[in-house]
Amino acid sequence: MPAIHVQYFAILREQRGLAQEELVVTVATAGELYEQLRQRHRFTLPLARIRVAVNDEFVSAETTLRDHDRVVFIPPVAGG
Amino acid sequence: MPAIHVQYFAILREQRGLAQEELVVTVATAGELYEQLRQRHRFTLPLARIRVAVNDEFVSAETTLRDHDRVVFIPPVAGG
Amino acid sequence: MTFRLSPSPIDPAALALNLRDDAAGAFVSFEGWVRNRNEGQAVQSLEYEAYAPLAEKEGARILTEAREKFRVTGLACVHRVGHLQLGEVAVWVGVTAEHRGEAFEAARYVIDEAKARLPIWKKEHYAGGATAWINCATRGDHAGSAANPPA
Amino acid sequence: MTFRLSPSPIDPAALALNLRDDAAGAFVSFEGWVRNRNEGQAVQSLEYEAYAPLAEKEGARILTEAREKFRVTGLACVHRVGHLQLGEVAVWVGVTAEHRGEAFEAARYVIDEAKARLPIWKKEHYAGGATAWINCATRGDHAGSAANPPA
Repeated sequence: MPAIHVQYFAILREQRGLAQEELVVTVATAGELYEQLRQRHRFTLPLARIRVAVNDEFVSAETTLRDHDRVVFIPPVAGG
Repeated sequence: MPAIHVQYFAILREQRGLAQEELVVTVATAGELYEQLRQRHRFTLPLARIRVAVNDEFVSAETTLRDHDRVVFIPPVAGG
Repeated sequence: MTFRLSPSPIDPAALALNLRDDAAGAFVSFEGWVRNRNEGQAVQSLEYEAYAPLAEKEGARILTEAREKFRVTGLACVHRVGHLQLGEVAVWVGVTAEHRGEAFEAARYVIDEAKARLPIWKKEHYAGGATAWINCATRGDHAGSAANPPA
Repeated sequence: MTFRLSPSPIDPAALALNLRDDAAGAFVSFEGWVRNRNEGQAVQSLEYEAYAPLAEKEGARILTEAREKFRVTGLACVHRVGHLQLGEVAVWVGVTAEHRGEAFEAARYVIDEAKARLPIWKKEHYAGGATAWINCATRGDHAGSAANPPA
């Protein structure tokens, strides 16, 4: 089972209560991991409103996670 | 016959060789005055490319000139 | 042609100076300012948080796209991060071009794409002490309020 | 909301400061710069001459029209007159608005109308010593050249 690094920003950081953590993944895809974390930590945003980045690039939620991946779940942005 | 003040700018000032003059008008309209001055001073711009201002407002070339009018013939502009 | 994040105040005059170019006849700049109201609420200050490595990559991509789409001579964008007070510059875009049409269009393209795509988030602080992450409101959630953040 | 002619160098930073407004979220500015080429000729400097009383009236009318057409919070325009060197700012337009779309459109409107309507003329000085009043060329006339001005 892959061990990954997750970094949280903005509303997810506040709802998780920390900025990053190491996790051993028991699901296959980034989207499945978000759903698991959302239920565990009561994230308010549904997966449909989240974008995913792995190793500092945007990827689809169907991306399979691999050992040492750095994963970021991106809430709706509001720059500018 | 009305006595008027004419002010020249840019290419007309250079072609006339002075910036302003007092004239006693022997024609009726501003456009007719321009044609007269154009022939007298060999202005290169035809009336069709000139706009006319009287007393610091745009007017049509058909405007009748009156005593003490301040007349400006406006070559094609190039601000900005 | 640069994109960067800035933790310190943005200086538009200095940034414009970097774009000076005798071949350019037109310069268009956009500044996003922190304003005192948003959707009817009195804003006191705000915070920008960025996922920096990806924001910098995506910002550079936006500038490259603008350069491909429009005939410009130079362009740059700086986005502020951290805690900002009213009136501060949150984002700056500058574009030079031979002619003004391309400069206007490129500047508009850069700010539109930056707002839509950069992984940057904004938290507004309101007069009463409440806060909200903009665009992150959900059903049953009071305007995205994080007045009672979980532990 | 002001239009004016300036015989001295334009200071965009100072002009932008005058438009500061905590209700505005967007600021768009346009600067016209003296560039080193025009239609294939090497430009060394240029002169702007204005029919000041009418230029000021017409400039104020353009700003009033922009305010009526677009939802802006502030706007201003300054046009330089006199002899300008390469890189100098010939014209500056600044617009603030709550939202960026209106600020971009109003700035574009003001500069387009200013260029088309203000009674201001531009004489370019070229590398070889020749000069030309821009837009004033006529048939049989070498690009409007006034290299041999009549007495």
